[in-house]
Amino acid sequence: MWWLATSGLRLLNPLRLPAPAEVWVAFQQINGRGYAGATLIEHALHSLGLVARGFAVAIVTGVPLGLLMGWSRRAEALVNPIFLLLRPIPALAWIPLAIVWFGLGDTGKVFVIWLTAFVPSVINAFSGVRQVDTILIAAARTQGASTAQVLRHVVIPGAMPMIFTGLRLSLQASWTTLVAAELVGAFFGLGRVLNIAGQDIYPGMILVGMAAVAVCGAGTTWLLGLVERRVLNWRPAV
Amino acid sequence: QQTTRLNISMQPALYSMVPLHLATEQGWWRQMGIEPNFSSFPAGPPQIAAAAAGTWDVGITGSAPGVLGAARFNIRTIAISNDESATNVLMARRDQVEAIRANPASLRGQRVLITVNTTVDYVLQNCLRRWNIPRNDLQVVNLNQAQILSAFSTGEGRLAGLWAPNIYTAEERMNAVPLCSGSDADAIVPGNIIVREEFLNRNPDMVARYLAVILRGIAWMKANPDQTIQVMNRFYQAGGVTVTEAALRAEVARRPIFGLEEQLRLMSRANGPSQADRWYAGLGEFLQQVGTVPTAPPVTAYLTDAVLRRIADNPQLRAFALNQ
Amino acid sequence: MAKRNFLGPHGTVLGLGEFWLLTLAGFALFFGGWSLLAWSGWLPANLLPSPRAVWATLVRLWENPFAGHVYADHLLASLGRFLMGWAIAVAIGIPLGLLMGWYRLLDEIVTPLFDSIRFVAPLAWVPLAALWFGTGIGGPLLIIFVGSFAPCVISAYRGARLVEARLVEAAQTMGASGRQVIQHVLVPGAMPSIISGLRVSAGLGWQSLVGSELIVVGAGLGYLMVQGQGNLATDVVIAGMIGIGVVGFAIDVALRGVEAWFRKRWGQTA
Amino acid sequence: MSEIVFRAVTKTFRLPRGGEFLAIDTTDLRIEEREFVAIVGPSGCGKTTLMRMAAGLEFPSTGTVEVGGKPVRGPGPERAVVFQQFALMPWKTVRENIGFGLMCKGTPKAEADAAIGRYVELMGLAGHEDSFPHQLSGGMQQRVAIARAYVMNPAALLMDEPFGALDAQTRIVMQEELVRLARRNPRTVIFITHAVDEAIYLADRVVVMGRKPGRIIETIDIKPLRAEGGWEAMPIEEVMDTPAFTHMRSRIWKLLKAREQAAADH
Amino acid sequence: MSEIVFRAVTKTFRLPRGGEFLAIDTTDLRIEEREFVAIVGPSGCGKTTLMRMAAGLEFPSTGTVEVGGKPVRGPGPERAVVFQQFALMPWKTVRENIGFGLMCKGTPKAEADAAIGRYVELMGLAGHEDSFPHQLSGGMQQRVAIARAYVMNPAALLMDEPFGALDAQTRIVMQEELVRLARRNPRTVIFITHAVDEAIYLADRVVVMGRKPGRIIETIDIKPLRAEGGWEAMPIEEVMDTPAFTHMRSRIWKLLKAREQAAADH
Ligand SMILES: Nc1ncnc2c1ncn2[C@@H]1O[C@H](COP(=O)(O)OP(=O)(O)OP(=O)(O)O)[C@@H](O)[C@H]1O
Ligand SMILES: Nc1ncnc2c1ncn2[C@@H]1O[C@H](COP(=O)(O)OP(=O)(O)OP(=O)(O)O)[C@@H](O)[C@H]1O
Ligand SMILES: [Mg+2]
Ligand SMILES: [Mg+2]
Repeated sequence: MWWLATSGLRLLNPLRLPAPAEVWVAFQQINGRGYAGATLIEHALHSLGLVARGFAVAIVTGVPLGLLMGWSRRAEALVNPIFLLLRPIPALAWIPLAIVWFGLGDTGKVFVIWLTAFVPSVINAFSGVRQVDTILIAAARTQGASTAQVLRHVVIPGAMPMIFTGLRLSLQASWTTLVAAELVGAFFGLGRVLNIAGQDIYPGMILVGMAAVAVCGAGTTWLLGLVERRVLNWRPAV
Repeated sequence: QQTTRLNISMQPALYSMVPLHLATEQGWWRQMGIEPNFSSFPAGPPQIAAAAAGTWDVGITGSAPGVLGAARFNIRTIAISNDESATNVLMARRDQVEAIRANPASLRGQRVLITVNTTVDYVLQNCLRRWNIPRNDLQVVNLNQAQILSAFSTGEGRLAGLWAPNIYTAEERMNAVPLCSGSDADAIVPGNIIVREEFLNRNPDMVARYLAVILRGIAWMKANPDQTIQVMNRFYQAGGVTVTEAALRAEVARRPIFGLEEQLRLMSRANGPSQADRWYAGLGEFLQQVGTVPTAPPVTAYLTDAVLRRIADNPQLRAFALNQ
Repeated sequence: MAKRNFLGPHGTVLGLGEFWLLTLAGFALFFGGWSLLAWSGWLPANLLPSPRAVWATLVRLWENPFAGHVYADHLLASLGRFLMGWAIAVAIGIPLGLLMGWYRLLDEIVTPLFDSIRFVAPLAWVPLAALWFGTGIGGPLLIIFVGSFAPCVISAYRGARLVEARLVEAAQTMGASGRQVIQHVLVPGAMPSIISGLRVSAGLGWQSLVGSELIVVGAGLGYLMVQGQGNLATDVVIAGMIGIGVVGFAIDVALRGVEAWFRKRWGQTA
Repeated sequence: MSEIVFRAVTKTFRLPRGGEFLAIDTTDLRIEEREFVAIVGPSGCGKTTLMRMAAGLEFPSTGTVEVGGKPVRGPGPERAVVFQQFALMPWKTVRENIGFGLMCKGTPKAEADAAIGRYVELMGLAGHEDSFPHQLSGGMQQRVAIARAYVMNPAALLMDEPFGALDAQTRIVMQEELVRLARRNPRTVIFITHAVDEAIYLADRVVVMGRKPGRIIETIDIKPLRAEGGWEAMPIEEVMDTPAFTHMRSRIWKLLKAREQAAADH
Repeated sequence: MSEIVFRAVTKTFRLPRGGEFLAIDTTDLRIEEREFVAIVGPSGCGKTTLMRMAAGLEFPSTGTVEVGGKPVRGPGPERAVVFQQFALMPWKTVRENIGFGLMCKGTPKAEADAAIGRYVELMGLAGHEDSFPHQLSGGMQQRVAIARAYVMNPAALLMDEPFGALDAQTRIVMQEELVRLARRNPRTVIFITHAVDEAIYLADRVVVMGRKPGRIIETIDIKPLRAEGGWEAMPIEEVMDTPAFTHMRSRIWKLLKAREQAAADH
């Protein structure tokens, strides 16, 4: 259909939506000669590294904060308003500050990715805790469990499915923030490819970049799914 | 007088755009029967891309987007807005500049902050050629102009590639000084007055009146330097750019603008390629080399003095353009 | 007798007084920390202006035009653009999601496409948006649309799929046609999910705004910030961020009100 | 003409992970017009599946299901279903829930309103017409579900553990109400329940099913017993004290228990 | 020493939207050591609330609850609770679920394993030690929940409709198992149920509660009846056929129904 609309019937101006052949040319160009300073694989690997780091930091910070807010209504009251206020601010808006605070190294990029990936981790860990069936907590208590034991054996495993939902969203957020993050003076990366292709108004290359991001995103999500299945092996298969 | 709507694209707070603002203040558009409808872009690439969607018919832009537009979207350049070579500059920190001048090789391995594939990147290329440093020996960091200012102010990068008015911000607030500009390195960077080819073919008269308005602005600016500073001040303010009067004066001093006669001379192909042809050829070669365009379009395909000549041949338009 | 809470948050109900006290304490901590950082001089003022400086800037921007407009006009420009793009996403996304929930085939065609595209940033669409729709209004709309479309579809789809099969069957045994099932069962059944999807989508759409304002210039909070950055005016940048944060928060609060209304009406508490 | 006839019916489910599961083995069952048949049996023996085939929500793998002499091709308003958890639409008021089927049928508003009003009255729901389901007690919700079925004036009524979600006390009240209603408006009824008491008290005939594979293991006529004992005139708790009743209950329970004990240990 | 004593207990809930709700009006109840008391009553009469106060999960608004002479200050392993929905941790295997309380207590592994093994055997769960709850039938899950309570060797057992979620057939099996277990290991037991049959069959004493406000309306001694009838030696369905049993059931049902009829129409 795409081919028909662009090349076959010329319904759409190929300058505006590139024909498949042009995308193929762009693909070959970036694979062979390279584009924006490296080949597609190199860009992708670099982006993977960035996303992995931002995502990891988001997990390590977001999930515990969400658990804490979920467990303690006081912590929730304390943190929630600020969280709600900062949450709507897009990654792009943080870039000026990220540059002045962290410079042009990878730290700034990880920071920007972390900012957006952080949010779903917190929210889902939070509601995961709130969705743990009270009766399980009560049951553990009546068996003599301490607060630490309740957290470790009931609350955290009970919240785990929601936490994983959050992680999936976090991972997605990491990828969608990549383009913004790599505005912070990247040397490599799919975000850089997209930025430069945008600057060069090179629609074929933009589509190649988008496809590469989509493939990486789907791939990492699949990996996360493997981990999830291992961790949540107690759940009936759906 | 009956006026016709004209969609004009521009970027805010640039010297090359001042005639547009001036014409509005002076009511010249109406005199030429034009009702201007401005759309304003933060940078050249979206401006050019929007042409494909038919957002605008005529406009003013930088030379890199001008060539890019020629290569991809049949954008014609009908005149030169100014010569910005002196305001596309590699800037260094004051305390480092002498050392770099003395030994450019010390730049090897250092970071340079630049907006890649633009005019200032072209300047960088020519400067490096003069210093005999291969580009790969530097870490070239791609940022937009605002980001370069932020980053450079926090100590990032050895050099910053900027164009006006950002260079003044860098000079005044970051203690930066020009190291190598386009005029130093023979990287001549004109600004383009542009039109969509299709629109030009359909409305040659309208385009001529548009250009006449701009040329009148240029003539007026040449004749009234002090008032020009005030106009610029108002224009830049509206665009959200605050620079000192000294910087405004520097703009006027460093950026030659060309009246009708000068334009005709620059573009004359009477004796082989014109002066402007040579300027654009160099830039086109650069853009091809960095991969922005697969092959540089021949200058003759997009640079045309037809509209200029049309004005020159029409006494009424000519008088108007010369601000007489 | 000592009454202890053994059930974590489920057993605790904060008094209103305590709730607000803690909320205020949270704000105080945040702004206090910020002030302290700014005041200590550890970060220079052009990197981190103090809250007071930002407040002064906000007041100044409120009264004096910056980048062509006063603050409120920037804010309204952004909001208007957002509302239009979001409305389109909702108007297309929700029906599509519902249909996907009902027609298997459509589901199988659309879902894989969706599953890959959702990783692509709205920002990456900026050049294509300019190319396809220019900048008038279409370009920005596309970007906001791209940002907020997916959650609309997914929430309507999930909602429709999660409507209890019994309700669909009950309607069928009472003689309801396909159209009647969608209208009377799927739409209201999916409503809670749709509304929470609207919250997410409004959030993401609003976040795409700054990206969209990279193509159209003239007015808008994103534009304000870009220009502020160009002047090295971090206070202006933060003032823009505050506007974005506050409006985003307000949108969310409004939608939560709608959500609560539906829940209350249909008795779906929790 | 609304007798329900299962003819050599089997039902096999394809399992999500591959493989097949025989839910109902060759089954013949004929429910006469206006007969009230209760089905009891252990969990998973296929009671619901059987009823769903009569409702047209499921189709037999082999054999045929006929209602009123015609094969069942899908759900329809002449066979009303009462589901276990009421299945009321939470977003519709009592009146709208009861009137939904009439609306689908295109009944004129005045006529529909009259019918709805009649059943609201009959089921003791007056004053709650504009309440939403969540504002009603479980018993009242169940009465709405039954009114919704009756208002369609269906030839057959299919009820899947309609009282399963009610507490014992409410349940007794509902059972008696159902008996009253069924007596006033006799219908062909399939009534599924776990509670043996309920089956004996309500039905003309009790079908006992067993599992692995699901099938009918015995059919017991209650009608004669009821007529003999004069149960119709007695409140339920007295009926349950009669020796005929308790004896019947023991008999059915023994049937079920023998099989269940084996199954529970598997 | 594990008698449970409610002394002039009332319980008022603060409602989320303001206002208060009197769930239990002044109530006195003494459950002797090793006595098996069943509580029946309509939904919402405060049965669960009463039990939760004994468990230490809720506290009386006025009055005191004492177990073994000491006021209850919180939940503890000496008062094991069996919840209606089993409340097994879905992420722990059968073995881990049963052993959870022992682990919390810090019982040495070898000793814990031995105890778990004993109850796995006793409850007929052998071979399922490493299954997750969702892989078990409802009856098996319930047996895990009971094993989990018994393994703690608690002085008191508090059960909130433990068989409510089971189908009738499984329920009978479980009731008999519970009787067997209770006989072997007598405990102080509070047993909440909706099923009057179950209460009479299992308990030494039946407490009948009423609602609005929740309170005890009658306490009925069953123990003499059981001894007299020699029920202990009979299977449940035969016990239920004895006139003493059916008479007792009618009596309790009438008590409940009179109140329920009024309540259902409100
Ligand atoms: N869609 C299906 N796919 C696969 N197996 C099914 C499906 N529906 C029902 N079954 C199986 O068929 C058997 C009979 O199910 P059915 O729901 O009819 O039992 P039931 O007698 O109504 O049980 P209960 O008393 O628990 O409601 C069960 O073993 C069930 O697991
Ligand atoms: N946390 C609470 N807040 C407010 N009201 C409550 C709370 N817990 C219980 N109630 C109310 O107290 C009353 C008694 O509740 P309880 O759960 O003890 O009843 P029950 O007899 O166990 O009913 P059921 O048989 O339905 O389980 C009910 O009306 C209930 O709504
Ligand atoms: Mg069933
Ligand atoms: Mg209860």
